[in-house]
Amino acid sequence: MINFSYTIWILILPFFMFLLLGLAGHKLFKAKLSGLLGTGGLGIITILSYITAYRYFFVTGKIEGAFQKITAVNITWLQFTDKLHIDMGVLLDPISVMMLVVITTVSLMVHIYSLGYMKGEKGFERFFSFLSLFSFSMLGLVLATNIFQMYIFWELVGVSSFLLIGFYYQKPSAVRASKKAFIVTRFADLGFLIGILILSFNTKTFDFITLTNPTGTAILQGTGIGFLGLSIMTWSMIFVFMGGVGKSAMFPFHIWLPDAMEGPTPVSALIHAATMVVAGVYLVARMFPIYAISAPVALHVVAYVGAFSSLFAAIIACTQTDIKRVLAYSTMSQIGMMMCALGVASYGGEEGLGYMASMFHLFTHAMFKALLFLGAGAIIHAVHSNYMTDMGGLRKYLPITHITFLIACLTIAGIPPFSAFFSKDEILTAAFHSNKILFGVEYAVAGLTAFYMFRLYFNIFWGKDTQYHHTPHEAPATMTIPLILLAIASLFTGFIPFNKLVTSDSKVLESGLEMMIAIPSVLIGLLGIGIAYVMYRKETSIPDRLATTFKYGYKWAYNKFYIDELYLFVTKKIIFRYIAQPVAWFDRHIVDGTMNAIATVTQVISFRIRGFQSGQLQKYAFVFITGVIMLAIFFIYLWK
Amino acid sequence: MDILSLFVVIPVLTITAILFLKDTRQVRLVSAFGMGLQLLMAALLVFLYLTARHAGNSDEMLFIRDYLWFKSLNIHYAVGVDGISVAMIALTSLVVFAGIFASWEVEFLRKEFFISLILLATGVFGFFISIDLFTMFLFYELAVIPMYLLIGIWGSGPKEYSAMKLTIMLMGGSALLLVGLLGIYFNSSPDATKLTFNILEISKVVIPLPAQRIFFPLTFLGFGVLGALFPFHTWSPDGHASAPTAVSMLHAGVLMKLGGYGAFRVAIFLMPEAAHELSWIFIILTSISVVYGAFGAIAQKDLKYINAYSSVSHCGLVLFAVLMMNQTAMNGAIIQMISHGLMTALFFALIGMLYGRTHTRLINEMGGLMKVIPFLSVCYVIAGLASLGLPGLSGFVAEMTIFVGAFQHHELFYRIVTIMAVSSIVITAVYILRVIAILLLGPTTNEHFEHLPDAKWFEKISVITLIGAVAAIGLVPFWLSTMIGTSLHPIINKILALNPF
Amino acid sequence: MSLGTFLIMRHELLLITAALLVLIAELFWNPEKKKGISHFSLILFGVITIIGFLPSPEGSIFGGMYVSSGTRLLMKNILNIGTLIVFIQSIGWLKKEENVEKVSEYFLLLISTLVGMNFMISAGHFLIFYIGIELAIIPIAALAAYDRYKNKSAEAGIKLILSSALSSGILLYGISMIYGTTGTLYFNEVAALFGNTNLQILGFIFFFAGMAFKISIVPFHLWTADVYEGSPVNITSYLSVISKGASVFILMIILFTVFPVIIATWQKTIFVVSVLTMTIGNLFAIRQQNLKRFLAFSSISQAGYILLGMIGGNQLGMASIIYYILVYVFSNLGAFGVVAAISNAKGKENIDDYNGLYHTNPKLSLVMTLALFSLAGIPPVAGFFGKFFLFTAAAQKGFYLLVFIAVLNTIISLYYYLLVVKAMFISKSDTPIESFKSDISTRIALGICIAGIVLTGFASIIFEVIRNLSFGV
Amino acid sequence: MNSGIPLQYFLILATVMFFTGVYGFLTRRNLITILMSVELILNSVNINFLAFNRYLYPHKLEGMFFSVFVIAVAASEAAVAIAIIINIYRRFTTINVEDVNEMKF
Repeated sequence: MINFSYTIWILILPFFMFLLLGLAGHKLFKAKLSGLLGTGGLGIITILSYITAYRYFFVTGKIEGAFQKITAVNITWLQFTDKLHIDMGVLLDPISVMMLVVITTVSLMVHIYSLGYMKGEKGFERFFSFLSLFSFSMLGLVLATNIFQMYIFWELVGVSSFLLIGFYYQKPSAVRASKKAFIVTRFADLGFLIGILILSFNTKTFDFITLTNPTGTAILQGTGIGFLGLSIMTWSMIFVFMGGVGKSAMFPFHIWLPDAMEGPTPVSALIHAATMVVAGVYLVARMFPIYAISAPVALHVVAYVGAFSSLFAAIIACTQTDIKRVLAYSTMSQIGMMMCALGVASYGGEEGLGYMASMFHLFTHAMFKALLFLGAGAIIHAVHSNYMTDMGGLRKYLPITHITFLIACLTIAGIPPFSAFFSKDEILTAAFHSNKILFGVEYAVAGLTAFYMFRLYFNIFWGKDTQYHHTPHEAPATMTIPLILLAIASLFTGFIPFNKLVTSDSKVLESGLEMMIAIPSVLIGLLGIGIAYVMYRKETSIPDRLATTFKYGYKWAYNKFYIDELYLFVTKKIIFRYIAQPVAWFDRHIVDGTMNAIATVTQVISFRIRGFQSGQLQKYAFVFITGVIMLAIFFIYLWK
Repeated sequence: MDILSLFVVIPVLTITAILFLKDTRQVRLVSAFGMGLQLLMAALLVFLYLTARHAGNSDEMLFIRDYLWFKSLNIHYAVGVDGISVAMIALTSLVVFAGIFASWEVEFLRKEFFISLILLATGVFGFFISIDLFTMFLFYELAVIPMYLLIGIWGSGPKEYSAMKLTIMLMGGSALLLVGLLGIYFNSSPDATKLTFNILEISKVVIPLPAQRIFFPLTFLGFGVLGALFPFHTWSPDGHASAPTAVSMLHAGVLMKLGGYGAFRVAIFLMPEAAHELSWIFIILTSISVVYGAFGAIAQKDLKYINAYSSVSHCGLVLFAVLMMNQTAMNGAIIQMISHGLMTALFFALIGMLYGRTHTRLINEMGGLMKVIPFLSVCYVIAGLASLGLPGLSGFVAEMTIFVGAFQHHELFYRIVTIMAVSSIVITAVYILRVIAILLLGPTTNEHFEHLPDAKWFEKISVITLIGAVAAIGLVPFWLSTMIGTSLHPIINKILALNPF
Repeated sequence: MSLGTFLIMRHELLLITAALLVLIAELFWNPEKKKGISHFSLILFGVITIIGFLPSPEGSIFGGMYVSSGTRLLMKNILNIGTLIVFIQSIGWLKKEENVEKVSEYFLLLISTLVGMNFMISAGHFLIFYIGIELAIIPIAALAAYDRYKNKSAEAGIKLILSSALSSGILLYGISMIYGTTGTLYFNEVAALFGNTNLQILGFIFFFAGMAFKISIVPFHLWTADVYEGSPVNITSYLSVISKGASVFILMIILFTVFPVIIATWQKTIFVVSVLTMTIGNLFAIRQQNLKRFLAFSSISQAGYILLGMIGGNQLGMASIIYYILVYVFSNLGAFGVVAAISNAKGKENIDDYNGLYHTNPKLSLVMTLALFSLAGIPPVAGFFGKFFLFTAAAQKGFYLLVFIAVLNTIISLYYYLLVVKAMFISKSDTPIESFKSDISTRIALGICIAGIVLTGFASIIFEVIRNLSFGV
Repeated sequence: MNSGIPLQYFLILATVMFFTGVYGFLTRRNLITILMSVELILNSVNINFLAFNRYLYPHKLEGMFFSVFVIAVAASEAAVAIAIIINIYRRFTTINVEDVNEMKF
């Protein structure tokens, strides 16, 4: 058994970088140095992660044919009761180690990329300090040994996301977006927290290993007690999933994600494409035994929410013109697929294919989506616009970006041999064997994905020849190197044998390509590309005509089905106007009014009774005599 | 002279020293020195306490000193501390210390200001070290009265009205309290031979249930008024809004904690049966406080009002947790008191500093301050994040302990109410972010704000002290939680013994 | 019965001697020397006060008509202290042009009333009690009308004398019924023979009403405000503190020793009137502008609180009342002392006039604040302890509701006391009372008051001594 | 009984006198008359004392003595009162009680 306790440094180092750069960054170092410090720090962490991954997967992780859950470090951080305590620690198992690799890789790429992208921006060191904070939180999240630690880091990634979206804090739209992101996810986290509370009440533990032990007792707690027809465990898992829905931008909590694109593009790549948004998927995967064994209904919820979101987002993505927003919806759609895959899986054996597929797709998605965003960043960097209407024919100016972007597009479209072909294929297979409706949805999504991605691609790199104020030029090496590296990753990660590494019960899962599924999925991908080619390769009027033909459908999709407006209506009109303001009014006028009224009444009485003190001696005497008589009557006849 | 009495003696000596100063410029130095000494004393106390506990001293209270005062009524001047009081004392000394620096620039009647401020602190310290109900009550009232002058003289806005309202309502609370305390006193001995005010002694007897049913609500409400229990919280927004910076800090940060501490130490500890029986009523009130305060804060425009309502919500949580009557929730309640004390003091300090620069407290008149005064703005953001319960800062630790604890309650009703209370964290996020977004972020709206100076050295001392404490609790809550937790054992054991759940 | 037994009456004898000496001085001293008459009286009285504290024999003479005991001596001493403070406070006022002629009258009359009060307190028989009470009140009526050239003063005098005559009549009527039903006027014999018949209760109520008038308990209080406002400030303070204190003492003694049989009845009576007294007194006080009138109503509500100590009929109650009166002497005289100082120096008596007083006369304001806080029962000053003990005494007998009402009333009273504090500290004024230096006697008097206000509370020994002496009537 | 007139008669007389006095006190406007009403009250008390003493407790003279003192005190009271009334007349130029109300409320 190798001692993994050094993994704690994976957490400590970025936190230290955050403090160093955040507190002293602008004083001690020049901007460039702090960037290098941040990147260097992350580089060390990346190396550590790779070493860990290697040692875990290939040296010691496996015992009796199954990967073990290894608690590398565990320190009690806060004690609630004898059994309930929050620990801070590092839990190594296949998914956390895989996530470790994903996060550090993408994060390192983004760090390097940012050195170029953010050059000269005010608050350079602040940016890197926030990035370190994010890395810290995200790593903490995936390495969490218990659900409460996960919740803590869950909140922390939320806040680092908030800080990074609002990085350009003088830009009102960025401020709005960051606020929105935080509050929406916070609302979802409320569900998460409630879920944790219910779960811990029933199982009396936070610890993942105890909780998710498929043969343990914790997993069986609360499965019998019913509320509205569902068991308590189901409810708690639905609540927990609510947190995942928020963080992973699933319907109906997806509204923050497109707006979050206000943040700097590397941030979008890192947080809102590759890592943080898949936390929801990771959460479900982490709790998967419970979902699968004790709360299958909740797992169905996961599947349907995922499937619906993926379709919903894909449709919207087809109509958007802001390239980052298209990518954002694409992210949402892909994550929906992962969720769906998790939802159709069950614990162990062949039925666990969905779980593996989901994790596989998570992995590949991180690579190609980061690539897409970074590529988009390079484009925006060159064109100074987010809108594809301002672009066209950029392949001549940005050759490296063009190639890497194309690779990414092919990957996401599921064209072999690119990585997503394999992972998406597994997802479709899993869905096919479990639920035909979901399979249909995902199949359609695959086609739509290919369509909108190539719509994007053709619009940017081909299409009309736009005249630019400044001739766009290729990005510096700090930006292109990550692009190339990620492109390579997109190309080859598909060949990683995930079925041997990451499975629902940590045992090897025999699976291969099912041609029954693979061929149609490639075909629909090609179909999507073809349609996009026809419509957007050259400037044509087809899109406009289509838009007018499906006028209402297009309008609804373009306006994102008015979900934003619905939220606005609920928050501004209902909550603010019909709850908060009335509460404030009630407080001022009724509650406070009562207190003031007591004072006023006292004053009024005081004024009214002043007549007794008339200054007339005889009236005084009259009161005196009356008082005596009243007392006499009272005590002799009434109350003796 | 025992160490605990020093906590009362040092402020009194400081006041005396200030009284004899001729030069008003030295006043604040003397105050800062006195309160700095107090802070050191608090640190020393924490150290001594932990050492004593470590050495295996398992008495309920440590450093007990008992002087007979009024023999015929068996009134003692009795002091003693357990982990909870030690924590509260540490909190108080921190906030007072920060408060002195936050009011560095008070010009008008400076001497009187610092005297009143320290007098207020004296009352609070005295309250926390007392284990005799009489002295406790004495110090409680002593703490309330300087508020009137502090708000009335150095306040702003409708200060006279606010000061009067605050004083009268708090005294109203103490009226209820007094009756409750007398009731406890006359039931403190089964055969009425050895009546006592001593908390430890009373806790050993069982007050008859009929008496508890009368005196528990009185005592709890009495302290509840100070803890801003709905619907007796309305002194808080007005009072805070009108009070000068340091007073808001002390008041929200420390004085309101007297309510929670008292409710816990007196009402529930001494009358657990009635507490158990009647807690549902107050649970409803407190959960209304929690949610209602948060909603109230959303609609406000004045920074201090926002914070005042937020205090209503957070302090409601304290009482809420105390009423859950289990180890974890009570532990959370105490941490919440400390955490909220620090956070809200920080908030008020910052608001005061912002007000000193912009001369407005209305959020829609400000904007984009982050660019102009980054230090203060960042501190404000930190305070906000602490307030909305961000992990790593104290608010999270407190709230989570409360929620987890409250949710362990065996009755479904309490768990459902807990979920209601939990929902406040979202509302909190809404109003905090709303303020941060409007106030600090975005473009600078007013050209007068372009050249505002950032924090001065004394302001930095004040703010950094508090932030340091907030972060320390947030990052390493274990020692605090354990210190409080072990002190809770005897209390919980008493409750458990009497109410077999 | 030797002459020595008369020494039991030491307080009264000394006071009578003093009165005579003042009279002789007035008669025989030449005009030049007469200027020293106030100092002469003051020193004389100071000596008497000190002698009062010397150990004294206890017992009764005149067949039990006159009783002396530790408690009663203590009461007399408290009254002596209060009177001494009043005397010191009035030195400056007596030097005024219009008063120079009447200095000896002032002392003579006040000492006479004090003699009356002492007799009243030492009474073991209704006759002594009656003579004492009349001796205590009639000269005050004359003093109330002391300012011959002021309408208000004359009005105060006539209101006091006529009201008190009526109340005496009713009191006597009550006594006559008691006499008629028991056949005796000795306290101890009445106590033994008292039953619970309607006539006796009627007699008791008449008696109680007569006493309630002296203590100004609602609804027998209406004279109070007018008389307090009209009289010279020093007389008002004497009236509100010493006279009221003495009446409280004797009412308490009589209730506890003469009427224990009908304790249920008088507890109910006191319950009702104390609630009325506190509430009405407070409600009137809220609106007052004239400080003397303000303090008059405040003293009415104070009487209501004092009744709380009586209601239990217990030893603690007696101790707390005596203690409270002591505290009240210092607090109220402190407040009146400031009012008198300002009234005499600047002729201003309204709360509005006090606006911004702290900025011009900080020391006076502080004294006033402390005195008011003591009256309101705010720690750490003595009033807090006094009130606490009173409430404890009532609570001991289970009168929690009454205690609750009383505490609520203290909040109202705190409100109006704070109004004065507000005027002094917070309100701004265009024409504040100018800074002035009050004379030495005022300062000494106020110093004594402050010392009393601060120390009486903390020094538990005082309360313990009182407690040990109580019930030794 | 040693007299033909029963005790009750005296008591009734005293009561009537008492209430006459009270009535006079409440209704008469002249200060002197009011003073006289007070005397009526006091004298009714005297009658009570004397009658009780004579009829019920003839062997002790407490009632007698009491009434003597009441008379004496009443006289001094009247003296002071009249002195003040004279002063009132000087200041207000009237002795109508209703006009003597500078202070109220």
